[in-house]
Order: sequence, then C-alpha cells, then structure tokens
Amino acid sequence: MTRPQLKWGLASLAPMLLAAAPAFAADPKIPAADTGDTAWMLTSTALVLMMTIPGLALFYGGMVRKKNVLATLMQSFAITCIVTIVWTVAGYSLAFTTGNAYIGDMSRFMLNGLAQHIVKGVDSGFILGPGSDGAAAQTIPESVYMMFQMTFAIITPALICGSFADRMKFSALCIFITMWSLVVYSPIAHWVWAPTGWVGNLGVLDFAGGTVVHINAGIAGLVTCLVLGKRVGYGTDNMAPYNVAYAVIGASLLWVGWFGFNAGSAVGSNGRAGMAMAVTQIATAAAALGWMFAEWISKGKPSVLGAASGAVAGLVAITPASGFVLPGGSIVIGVAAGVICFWSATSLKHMLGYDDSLDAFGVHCVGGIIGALLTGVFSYGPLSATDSSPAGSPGSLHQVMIQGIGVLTTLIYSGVMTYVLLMITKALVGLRVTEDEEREGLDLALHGEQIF
Amino acid sequence: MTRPQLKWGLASLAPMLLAAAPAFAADPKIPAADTGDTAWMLTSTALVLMMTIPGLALFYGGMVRKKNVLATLMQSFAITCIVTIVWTVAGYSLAFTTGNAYIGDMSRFMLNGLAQHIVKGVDSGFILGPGSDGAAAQTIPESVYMMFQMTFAIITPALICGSFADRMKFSALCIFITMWSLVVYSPIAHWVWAPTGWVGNLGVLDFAGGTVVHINAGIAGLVTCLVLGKRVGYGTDNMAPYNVAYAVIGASLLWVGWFGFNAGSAVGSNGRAGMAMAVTQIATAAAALGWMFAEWISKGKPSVLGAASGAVAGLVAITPASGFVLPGGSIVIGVAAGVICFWSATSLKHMLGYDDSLDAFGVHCVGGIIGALLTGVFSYGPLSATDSSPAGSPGSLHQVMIQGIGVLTTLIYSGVMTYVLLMITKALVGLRVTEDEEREGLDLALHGEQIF
Amino acid sequence: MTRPQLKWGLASLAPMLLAAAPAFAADPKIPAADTGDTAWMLTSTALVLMMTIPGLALFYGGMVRKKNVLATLMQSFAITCIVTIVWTVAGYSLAFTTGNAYIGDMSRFMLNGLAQHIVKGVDSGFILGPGSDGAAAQTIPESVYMMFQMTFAIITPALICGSFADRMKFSALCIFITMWSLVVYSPIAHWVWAPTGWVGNLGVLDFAGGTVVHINAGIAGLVTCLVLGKRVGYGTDNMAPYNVAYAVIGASLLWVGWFGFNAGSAVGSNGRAGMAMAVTQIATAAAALGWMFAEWISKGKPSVLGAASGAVAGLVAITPASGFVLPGGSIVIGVAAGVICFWSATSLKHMLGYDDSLDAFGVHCVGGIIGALLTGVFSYGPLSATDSSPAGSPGSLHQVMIQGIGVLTTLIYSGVMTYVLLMITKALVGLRVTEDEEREGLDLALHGEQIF
Amino acid sequence: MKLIMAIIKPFKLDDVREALTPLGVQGLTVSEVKGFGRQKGQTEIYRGAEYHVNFLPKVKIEVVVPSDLADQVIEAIAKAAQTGKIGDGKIFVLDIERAVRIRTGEVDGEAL
Amino acid sequence: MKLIMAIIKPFKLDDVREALTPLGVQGLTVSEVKGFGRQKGQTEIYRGAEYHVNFLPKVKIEVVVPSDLADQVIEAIAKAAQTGKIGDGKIFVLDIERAVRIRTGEVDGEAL
Amino acid sequence: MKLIMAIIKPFKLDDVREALTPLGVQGLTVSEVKGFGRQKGQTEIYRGAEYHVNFLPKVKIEVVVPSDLADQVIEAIAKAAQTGKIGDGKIFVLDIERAVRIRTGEVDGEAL
Ligand SMILES: Nc1ncnc2c1ncn2[C@@H]1O[C@H](COP(=O)(O)OP(=O)(O)O)[C@@H](O)[C@H]1O
Ligand SMILES: Nc1ncnc2c1ncn2[C@@H]1O[C@H](COP(=O)(O)OP(=O)(O)O)[C@@H](O)[C@H]1O
Ligand SMILES: Nc1ncnc2c1ncn2[C@@H]1O[C@H](COP(=O)(O)OP(=O)(O)O)[C@@H](O)[C@H]1O
Repeated sequence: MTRPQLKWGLASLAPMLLAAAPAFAADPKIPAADTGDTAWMLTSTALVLMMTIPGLALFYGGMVRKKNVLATLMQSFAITCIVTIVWTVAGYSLAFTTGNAYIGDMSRFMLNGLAQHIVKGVDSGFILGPGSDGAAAQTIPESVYMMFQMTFAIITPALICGSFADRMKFSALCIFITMWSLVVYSPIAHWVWAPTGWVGNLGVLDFAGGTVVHINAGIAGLVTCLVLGKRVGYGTDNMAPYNVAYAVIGASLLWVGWFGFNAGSAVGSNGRAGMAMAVTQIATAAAALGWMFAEWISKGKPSVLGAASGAVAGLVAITPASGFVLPGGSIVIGVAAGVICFWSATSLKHMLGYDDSLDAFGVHCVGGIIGALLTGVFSYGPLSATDSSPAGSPGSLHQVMIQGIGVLTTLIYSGVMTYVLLMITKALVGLRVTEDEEREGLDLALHGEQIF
Repeated sequence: MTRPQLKWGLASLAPMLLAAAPAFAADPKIPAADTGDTAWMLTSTALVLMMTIPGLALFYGGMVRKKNVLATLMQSFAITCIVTIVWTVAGYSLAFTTGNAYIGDMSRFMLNGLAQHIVKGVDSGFILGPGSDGAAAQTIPESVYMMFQMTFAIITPALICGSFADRMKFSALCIFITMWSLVVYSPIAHWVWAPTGWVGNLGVLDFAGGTVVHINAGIAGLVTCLVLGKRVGYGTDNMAPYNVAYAVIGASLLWVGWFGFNAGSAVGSNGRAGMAMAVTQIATAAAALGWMFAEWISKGKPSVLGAASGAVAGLVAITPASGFVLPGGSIVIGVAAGVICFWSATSLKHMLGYDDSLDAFGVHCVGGIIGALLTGVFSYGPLSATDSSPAGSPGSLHQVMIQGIGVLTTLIYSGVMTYVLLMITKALVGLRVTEDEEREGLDLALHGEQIF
Repeated sequence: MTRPQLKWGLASLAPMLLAAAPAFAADPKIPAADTGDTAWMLTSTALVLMMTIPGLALFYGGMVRKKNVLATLMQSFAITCIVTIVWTVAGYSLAFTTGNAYIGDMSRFMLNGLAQHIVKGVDSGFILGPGSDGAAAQTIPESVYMMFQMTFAIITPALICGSFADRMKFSALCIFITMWSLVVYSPIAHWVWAPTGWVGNLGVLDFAGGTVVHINAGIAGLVTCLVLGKRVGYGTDNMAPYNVAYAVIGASLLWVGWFGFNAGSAVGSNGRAGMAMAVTQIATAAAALGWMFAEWISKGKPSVLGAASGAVAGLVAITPASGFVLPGGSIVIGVAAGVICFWSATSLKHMLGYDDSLDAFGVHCVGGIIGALLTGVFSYGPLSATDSSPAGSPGSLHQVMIQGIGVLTTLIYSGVMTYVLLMITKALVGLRVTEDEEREGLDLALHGEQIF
Repeated sequence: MKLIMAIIKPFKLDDVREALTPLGVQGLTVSEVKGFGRQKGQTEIYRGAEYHVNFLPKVKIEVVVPSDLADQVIEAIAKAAQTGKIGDGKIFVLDIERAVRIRTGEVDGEAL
Repeated sequence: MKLIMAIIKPFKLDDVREALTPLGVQGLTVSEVKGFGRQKGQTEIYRGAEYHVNFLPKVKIEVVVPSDLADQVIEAIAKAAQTGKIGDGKIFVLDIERAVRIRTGEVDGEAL
Repeated sequence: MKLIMAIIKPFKLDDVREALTPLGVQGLTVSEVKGFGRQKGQTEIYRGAEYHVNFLPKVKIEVVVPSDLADQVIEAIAKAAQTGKIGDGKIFVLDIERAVRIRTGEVDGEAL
C-alpha cells in the first residue's frame, strides 16, 4: 500500500469519529476507475486470499502432528470467515476512513456507502482519506480496495496461530481473534496506511505490511505462547511434522500469493508493482538459500522444511521494502532474513525456552523487524518520489531511526493489547484445552474428525 | 454474466438454427477490446478452471473413502477434458449464438469464425447475439468469452459427480456427461444468458449461474443418485472421509476460484466486478459461520468439514445474486444458505433416505434455490440499471416470483432430461459397477491404481 | 513470447558483448506502459511460478516412492531459488539484451538499469533489443518482462529432474543447475526469442517455448538419466507412485498455470492471448483423452496418472504453436501428442531400456518435437502477421523444415552441453548417492526428514 | 488362555466385532496387514509399467480369550467373516502363558 | 525364550523403550494397531452422519527375551506404560521355540 | 504347525516371497512395523529440533506352515533376507495349535 504522499508532521486531529467524511473542496477529483489497475487489484485480492486458504493453512497444518492437522487447517479457515464479517461490520471503517490520527470513523459501518458511486452498474475510483491533507485519489473502485485490504486483515491474525498450535481452545480462538482484529489490527493499519495515520505521517515506510502484518502478528504470537505455556511433552515427545509435503505446498502458495500481497500494494498495475514483484522474488530466493546453506553448514543437511521456512522469512522481510528497493538491496535483505531467522527459529527459541510451536515469532516478528529496518537503508528515492516530495524517501540513518519507531510502537501496542485480550478471553471461556484433549489431539477432541 | 439489457417480453423466434448470424445494421458497433477488461477475464478463466481441477476434484476426493480417492479425482479431470471438446465442437455454438429463444444456432460449430476479427495478431471486441434485439457489445475478444464460458460448462457436470461418487462406471460417466452437456447445459445456458434466451427475457436474474450451474447440477445429482441406488454398506459401513484435509484444500481453492466465477461474470474489470467479489466473500464467510454454529449448537462440535461445506453453500447461494446485491443482503443470503444447507445435508437427506454421497443436491440445488429466490428480494437497482431500464431490477415480490419461474423451469427440464439420458446410458453400457468392484474400490477396479 | 517481426536472414553480428546498448535513433519510441497489458503479465508471472511450485513439485513428488517424496519436492523448490539468483545476476542479461546473434551482452548484469525509466514511482514500457534491427517496443515495464521470463528460466531446469529422480545428489543438483541455466538455457532463449537471436531470425516459430523449454529440458533429461544409470531395483522392485493424488493436483496446477505460460507469451492482454488460451485448453483436453483412450484400448483400463500425463503432453505440444494456430489445428496437435507420448513413455522407454524415472524425455522432448513440427503445419497467417510481414508465417512444408532446424539445433546443443556439465559436476562432487542412501531414500539420507 | 489370530477381509471387521460381543469378549486388537494367498490381486498400471499387486489388504484381529471360550470365538469369527469367496482368510490359535492388565496389574483371566 | 506382546497407549512408547534398555533388551518391534476395549472412543461427525469411533489408536510392542528375563521385562513395561486410566492396555506372554538372527545365522539366546 | 514370524528389511520382501513359493508355501501375511535394535537410525531435523529416529521401517512376515516344513522355510527366509549388514532382522518360531480356513471351514494342514 503505497502512501501517495510522505509527509513529516502530525496529522490533523479533527474529531471525525462516527461522521461520514464529506468530500472537501480541497479533495482531489474522483478519478475514473482504470480497468487495468482494477484487473490487477482484483487478481491480487484472489492471490492474497489464497495465501491464507489454502496457503497458510497447509503451511501450518503440515508442521503439526497427525492428530492436530485438521484443527490447524480449521484455524486458518475459521479466521478467514470471522475476520470477513468483522471487517465488513466495522474493521474496514475503523482502519481506512478519515477519522483522526489514531483511528478511523464509523462512516463505513457495515460498508455503508460503498456503492455510492455506482451508476448503471459502473463505479468510479475513490478518494482515500477524503477531507484530510493526505487525501489520495485511487483509480480503482472502493469495493475493490476494501476487499484487497480485507485479505490483509484476514491473514494477520491467522499468522498468530503458528505460536499456539496444538493447544488452544477453538472457542477461545473465535473470541480472541474477533477482539484482536478490531482492537489491534484496525488501529495499527490506520496508523500506518490511512492518510491521517500518525505513524505513516511520521515518515515510517511500510509498503505492504512489515509492521502492520508481520511484526504485529509475530509479537502477538510470542505473547500468546508465553501465556498459554508449552505443549504437553515439549522437549521429550517426538513432535516431528506429520507431512512436510503439505508445508512445502503451503509455502509455495504463500510465495505465489505474496505477489498479490506486495505487488498488489502498489494499488495499480504499474512499474512500482513490477519492481515490487521482482524484489519479492529475489529476496525470497536469497532467504531460502540463506537458511538452506546456514543449516547445511551447521547441521550437515539442508532440510526441506528449512528451505520452505527460509522462503517465508524472505517474503516477510521484503514486505515493507518491496515498493521502495532495487534488486541489489533485495538480495541483502533476503540473505539477512534467511540466516537470522534460521538462528531465531532454531537457536534463540531454545535459548529462551518459549514454545512457539511453528515459529510465528521467530519468522514473522524477527523477519519483519529485519525488513522494516533495512527498508530504511535501501530505499531508492525515485520509487517513493511524488510531486510534493520529489526526492522520495531514500535510505538514510535518519530513515532507519524512523523505521525503528514504527517497529517499537507496534511491538509495544500489539504486545500489551494481546495480553489484555487473552486475559479477557481466559476469563470468558478459558484458553487451553485439557491435558487429555491435548494428548488425544485437537482433531478429535475439538472437531470430532480425524485424518486416516 | 451480466445481461446487458433486462427486457420483459418474449424473444424473437426467427429461425436461425444453423445459420451464421449476420451483423445487422441495428447491431451495436463492434468495440475495441479493452486490455484491462481482457486481463481480468483471462484471469477469471484461469480461476474458474482451478475451481474444477484441482479445486472440486480435491473437495470431492477428500470426502470419499481411501479406495475411491483417485477415481473421484479422475471424474473431475476427465469431465474437464470431455466437456472442453464438446464445447469446442458444438456446445458453445448452441449456447451463445443468436439462434432462437430456446437454442442457439450452429454458426460457431467447431468454433468456426472465432478468429474472424483478428488482424495482425490483434482482435477486437465482439457482439453477443448479433442480429437480435438484445445484441450486446462486449469489450473482450470472443475467444476470451468462449473460454470463460467453457469453464462454466466444465464445472457444472463435474458438480453432479458428488451425488454418485463411489459407484458409477467410468464408461457410463463419459457417455452420460457428453450427452448432458449438449442436451441439458447448453440449452439452459442459452435460455438464461443468451440475449435471445426466453428465461432471461422473462426477467429472471441469474448473475453467475445459480440456476444454470447449481440448481441444474444439483437436481441432476438427485435424479442420478436415485436412479443408481445407495452405496453398498450405506448406513452400516463406516464411510468416514479418507482425508478431510484434501476437502479443505478443495473448498479453499473453490472459494478463491469463485472470485473468477462471480466477479468474472461482470465480463469486465469494473465496479460491478468489485462489488460481486465483495459480496461473494461476505456471503461465503457468513454461510460457513452459519453452518459451523448450527452444527456446534446441534451436535456439540463444529466440524472442519462442516465449515468447508458451509462455505461452499454460501458460494453457491450468492452466485445468482453476486452482481445485484449489496453487502447487507449478502450476509442474509449467506446465513440462510449456511443454516438451511446444513439442515438439508444432514437431516433432510436422512429423512428422505436417498444416498447423495457428497451432497450435490443438498448443497448445490438447495443453496442455488435459496440464492435465486433471495436475489429477487435483495437486488439493488443501480447495479442492474441500464440505459433502457434506468431503474434496474430492484428486489420485489414480483421479482421473487419471476425468480421462482426460473427455478422451476430448471428443476423440471434438467430433472426430466437427466433421467432420460441416464436410461440411454444404462441401455448402452450400464450405469453401476458390480458389487465386488464397489467393495474393492473404484481406484483399483476401474483405473488399476491406488493410493498408499 | 511473440517475436514482433519474423525475418529471414542473419542477425547483425555487431560485437556488443558487455556494452550497454544505446537507444538508437532508429529504435521505436518507448511506449507508455499499458495497465491492462501489465496486469495480465503480472498475473501470468504468478501463474507460471505456480507451475513450478507447487505444480511441478507435486506432479513429480506424487510419482516417486514414499521415501523420496520430500527430496523430489525439494528439487523444484531449490531450483526455483537458485535460478532466481542466477537469472538476476547474469541470466536475464545474457538472454534478452541485444548482444549478438548467439548471446546477449552484460548490460543488465545484476539487473543494472532495470529501474532507469522509473520517475515518481511510475515506469514506462521498454524496447526489447534496442539498437538492433528487430528492436521491439513493449507496453509493459521491463521489470515485469524480466520477471515473466524468469519464471520460464526456473521451470525449464526443474523439468529435467523428472529424469534423474530418486538418485541424484543434492549438492550435484545445485552445481549442475547453476551452470546449466547460464550455459544452456540463456543462450538458447537468446537464439530463439531475442530480436537478434539467430534461430528466431531463421524464421523458426516458437511462441511459448517448445524448443527453448521443453525439447531443451527433455533432451537434457535423457542425457542425465543415461549418465546416471538406472535406479537400484529398476525392473524388479515395485516402484509404484506413493500418491497419485499429488500427481493429479500437480498436473491440474500445471494446466491452470500454463495459461500464464502460453497466453502470457503474447506479452499483452489481447486477442492473441485469448486465442492462445483457447488452443491451449483444447489441445490439452484432446491430448489427455488421446492418452486415456490409447491406454484404455491397449491396457484395458484408463489410468488416472495416464490422463494427467496426457494433459501435460498436450500442454507441452501446444506450447510452440499456441500463438499461431486455430482451434481445429490444436485438436490435431493434442491428439497426436497424447497418443505418441503414451507410446514413448510406455513402450519406447522399455524398448530402449533407459530409466527416465518420470518421463522428462518421453513427455517433454517428444511432445515438444511434435508441437514444434506441427506448428509449421497449422500456423495461421493473420495471427503472426505484422506490418513488415503482412502474410505472417502460414503453415507450409518450408516452415516445417525450418522448424526442424530449430529442433535439431536444440537437441544437439543442449545434449552435448548437458553431458559436458554433468562431467564437470561429477569431477567436483560426484553425481549419484550411494546405493545405501538410495535404498534408504533421499528424504532421510539427504535432508534428514520423512513423511509419515 | 488362547490368542486367536484371524486374518479377514477388511469390510468384515465390524461384523466380526459384533459377533464377539454376545460371547462376552470385551476387547480385541486390530492391525492392517497385507495378505498373499490363493486370491490373486489386481494389476496396477503406472506409465506403462504394470505391477501385479500380489498383496491384498486384509485385517488381522488378535483377541485373547480364556481357553474354554476359544471354540465359540473361533466359530463366531468364522461365521461372521465368511463370504464363501476366495480370500476369506484364516484363523490361527496360539497358547498364551500370561496376561497382565497394565492399568490395574490384574493378571490372566481377570486381565482380559 | 518368551515373546512379550504389549498393547499400550501410543504416547507411552518412548517411556517403555527407555525402561527396557537398562534390562539389557537390545531390540524390539513396534506396530501401529487399533484397539477395542472398555475405553470408549470419540464420536466423529461427517456431514451429520455420526460415526462412533470404536477403535482407538494403540501401539503394539513385540519383544523376545530369554525366559529368565521375562518377569522383569513385564514389570518394567507395566510400570512405564501405566497412567492408571482406562485403556492402558495389556501384556501377553507367548512361548518362542526358536530365534534366528538373519545377518549371522546365530540362533536362540545369541540371536536376540 | 508352526508360525514363522520374520522381521526383515522392507526391500527384501519380494525376494523372500519368491524364495518361499518353491517350498509350497501358498500364503503369508505381511505388516509394516518399526524396529528398534542395534542398527541405529537417522537423525531428523525439524526447524532445528533434532529427533533421533530410533525406529526403522521393517516388514514383518507371518507364515504358518506344517511343522515338518518349518526348517526349510526358516532357512529360505534367512537366505533370501540376508544382506550381511546390521539390521537384517530376526526369525522367531511359535507353535500353532489350530488353523481354520474361513471360506471352507477346513482345519489345520488343509487350511494353510
Ligand atoms: N500359511 C499362511 N500363513 C499366514 N497367513 C496366510 C497363510 N495362508 C493364507 N494366509 C492369509 O490368508 C489370506 C487369505 O488366503 P487365500 O489363500 O487368499 O484365500 P483363502 O482364505 O480363501 O484360502 C491371505 O491373504 C493371507 O493374508
Ligand atoms: N482380550 C483382548 N485381546 C486382545 N487385545 C485386547 C483384549 N482386551 C483389550 N485389548 C487391547 O487392550 C486395549 C485396552 O483395553 P481396554 O479394555 O480399553 O482398557 P484397559 O487396558 O484399561 O483394560 C484395547 O484397546 C485393545 O487393544
Ligand atoms: N529381541 C527382539 N524382539 C523383537 N524384535 C527384535 C528383537 N531384536 C531385534 N528385533 C527386530 O529386529 C530388527 C533388527 O535388529 P538389529 O539389532 O537392528 O540388527 P540385526 O538383525 O543385525 O541383529 C530390529 O529393528 C527389530 O525390529
């Protein structure tokens, strides 16, 4: 999601909560929708949905033990459904309407007004953040933009599941995710991507969601697995994955779908999308090779799951950078992500002793931080240049520090709020299945089904 | 597939069978092809093909027993191949040329003339139903339109397979599907979507195929499973699915691919496509949650297969409505489909005692009917408005009744013709495998292969 | 990849190696990027990547024994990563810059200059082969073109793996593929598709890679399996595939992704892309049915793996023809490919006694040759016509002979160079695992993992 | 005590289990096995390589019963598992010296 | 020599193996089986059809030991496999007449 | 009658089966098992967690033969299954009291 203007300063704090934003005289003119841009955004939306189901579902489902495969698939599937409704009712409105610097307003409650420009079946483009200084004309219908953003809102909480696989109650998951989407995801998305958002207006660069999606989900995962405690038998039982082939299919679909995630964040079918796709591919390959060789050297064999994990780490790390960097920088980002995430998922985790089952923290949070900071190093001016900022935001120490603020903000807000929401959920229905249910496996215990 | 004009009255009955339709003076001018519209329709075609292979193949393949997995995949795969040839030879011509109100003509026999506008590798748009009152200019090459429609012609008979899984002869399937595609699918597609078709001209709204695809396939499935009889061991043997994970992957790919099905039916990259995608997503999520909670409440556990089935039910129900309704209406359609299809697939089936193995009827026919009728309730005028009908077709009791006529027509025609074609097939090669083959499993008995 | 001009004669041999090609006065003007064309090419890139991971990975992974499934998936996955980096560093530059008739130059070393036209985040189209007689204006950003071509460079070596499955060292694979990509793939791609390439300038028609991709990979596969020798237990042990369902999913994703491969080779969202998609679908279906019925008649049962293999054979054969032929011709190409590849994969292989494990040669090389030659028969003038060649290249005996030259050239160059590179690899690390490792299975022996 | 080991056709498993309940058999153990015998398997075809499937899927039931119940159990299994077609399987009887119920430590007759 | 056949809960396998090592047991063979017994299974739901899962996953351990070691082995298994909850499983003892180590041709005591 | 139970390396199964045919053995039953023994398994690596695979895939053959055939059968199996490398497996012999062919009700010698 490219911010049309990168401004230094604080956003207007005009209280707009619950008020539909009128189209100010100062707003840019509503453009016609461009069929090419719209085509690519429709496609990107399909690709990003495919990342969660079946992509992430398989990636995670393949890494658990046989008795938990279906329950793990169910987590991604159910979150897709729950967040779709939450986003429709209020999430989109809170994230992407003008509102104030901290939260949107309720003018798109129940997607109210989404069809306002439709005449004889034809829709126009729309203005993002109407009435604000950063109001930006978009060349796609707002329905398409809402859908594209929905798929981001879906995958983010689904990523958290990696940390608490094999032991969380399904009822707890449903309640926790509903609250998390509204209380954690929507505000952070607003801060970073809405024209009025305070983090974006600080100058933090996050093209496709390094902070909003990955650091956010990763830290939430760490908190969750700490609160839940380790799996029964952790460290003694054999917890080898049931089917690494599923994990490889999942990682592959994540990779393919990520083209929609990153290149789609250009919100158009243009050179920026092309460059975002290229650096996504390159960084991912570099990270997979980085993890693979690191493992080959240190453990003697390059594992298949390692290569797949490295690819995911690379995808994560290039995400915030993808619209801003050139191929050379993307190789550095990729190798760094591959090697460091290998270390965090295999050594750091054991050193610190938390049981992040599928490394939601070790891959998504760590990879996200690497990417966010290196974006500040490698950002190439012409890619982020605009009329009002002809130099764009080229990499600099200053930019790295700004990126650091974005990272810290996310870590703190998401970490704290996740803890609070877990406590509320615990009070309501409890968080963890019984030891017997855990031993038996969540498939039978929670869903009454099993794989043969 | 949006009908460019919604007219009330009967179509011209001019006998055009087997005559190439000349471009009348009154026809709209052939427009240039729009690259954006074409891009989205090419993408949609790929997405809809993905729905059948591997989507539906896996959804069905995961629900049968181990000994029938490959044979079930083969059904979707072989139907894809057979219908491709049938559609090329005559199916497309019968469905989408001008012809008369009941059937197209043979002017596109063997896709004759499809390349007629190609000059130096460049194609123009084309006129659908040239020479008829409803002749509609399309901004994509006819080759793309033909391909997009082909993927619909493929998935429809593939859906039927769910009803007769585990017991039909493969030779019978090949013969039956070939005839069914020509005798049932092409005519109904013509009635509803060709500018001259009598059902469409009654004013029946079917955006993406609620009647043409789902009710049609669903009722054919019911007839087939009644004619074939129950599976050996039905009610006593354990018929638990071999691999619900396959079914979840399949349902996920159906979901993703359905964006091509529904949003692609706008035949362009525009606001209507965007809105169709949005309501598809919302209704599907609502239906999955509807089924899930209905099952959770009534059986004590939310099954994974249930959530996936609910999603499919939602996709089915929103199909006819997707280009006409707003998000609010789509939630209602979704919840209704989820809850009612849960009931039809789990209670109605047992009450009536037919063995519709994978609920082709319970999900596709019932879901299709719910969607078709509720389209008449929730249709939003501006989405279906045109120059000649500036009010569009807003929801009304009158519209619901018209929708009912569309439903009934399809139920009767498809039901009766399916029965006739089954009898012909039976006379030719027999319909059902022997009891020994059924016990041994179709994989080995029919295809000489097995899964390990 | 449509060559904008088909010329008869030899290309300029101006020594341009390592020199950035200046935009000559005679070059066409750099066009603006078209959003629709760009959208389709971005989508096609995603589709072609999906062909390799997870498509080909599953197609091959499903055909090996349980103990080698993960190692086989790893081959496709690792090749994707390795070739991405090789292509970024030098492969693209060697293949698609102006250079001379035999090889490109190093002006795009490390993708240097790829962002040269980006202004304020917006990119223009670009000139392929600037400074050469055949310089062709493209309406998509060069970053998109580079990415699209990268996915071809990835899948080609991945196809080879089918021939040596179950027995090659992973370290040998990494080294061999790196060299092969630079020494075999890039030059042949240059010969056929660069405006300066000598094979293309002979008039050889290869729309989407019959020679460059399939014949090339197929003959390399034959050489590799001859050099490596047969699998331990070949002819006595049961080598039945572990999971034909994976192979069917893989073939299905190959089919869907191939729309990007063939229709994407139009490098635009136009009528040629539409026609390419249509003939791809039709030929594939015809080939699958051809193989299926040939097997049904000769072996008594139509196997599922056979139908899937037939589809792949059809996809291969239509590839060179896809932008040039009409539906009628595509049926003939499909049936020929299905029946002949059935014979080569099941009879020829046994007659000649080589152990091409998964028929990389029998399907890709044989199918590619069928397609290349029949392209010369069925090519339809208006599809390949241009301003300078208003008749296009219609099918003729002359054209068939030219096609034969393209085939022979590829067979000889790829065959010889593959042998040389294998010998180098052997000298460096050895080619084959030990007999014990082979018996134990590559999953555990090479990667320390297994499927349960 | 006797260990009755029966190799039967898979789809007969539920019938056999039901036939044993009235005899007071409270437990048994089942494994999936492959059988080679007079019944000939199918031919599988993979890319033209034909593999004759010599081994057919069977189910092995192991049930330990007091010696005096053995005859009845054998008879019940034989009856329930019979289709009269080739490949119906075999019943073998072995002697068991001792049985222990892990949960309680009960032995022999008590343990079954 | 005796063949000790134990049916236990799957997650107890590693514990049992570790309990046997100190006794000098150098080898054993394990199979996945399904057990039917007093412990009742879960109900599975598929599209409304409910299947009661009568058979629960268990692990069968077969270990052949010299007769004088049998008691110790039985005791060790019983202890390691016990959870005290229903479904812990059984141990059966059979007599073995002969044992051969295929690699060397050694027999009986030597072969174990 | 004797029950010959052999634990062998999986890829030797076909060789063993072929070695038995000339002896007149008409049937046998095979299961996939996992063996623990002197032969040490591989180390598996999953995200840095290393699992030592103690259990190696083996195949268990069970074949019941008339007592007088037992020696020949044991010998044939031992020969066909031998590679000379560690992990080749074991052959155990048990006594069978009775055998029944389910299809026909034939018993003992006739039933095999
Ligand atoms: N001698 C034997 N030892 C062990 N198992 C046997 C023996 N003979 C047959 N079986 C088992 O019994 C099954 C059925 O035997 P088969 O000869 O096919 O038919 P039938 O049961 O009608 O005699 C075989 O598949 C095999 O599992
Ligand atoms: N008579 C028997 N013969 C063979 N196996 C038995 C027998 N009784 C029980 N088993 C096995 O032991 C397992 C545990 O028995 P169960 O009755 O559930 O509980 P418990 O071990 O506490 O008595 C069963 O699942 C079954 O595998
Ligand atoms: N005492 C035993 N009881 C049962 N099975 C055994 C025993 N000892 C070995 N086995 C089986 O035999 C296999 C081979 O034994 P192992 O000690 O590895 O090598 P070797 O056969 O060369 O002595 C083991 O994997 C195990 O399945």
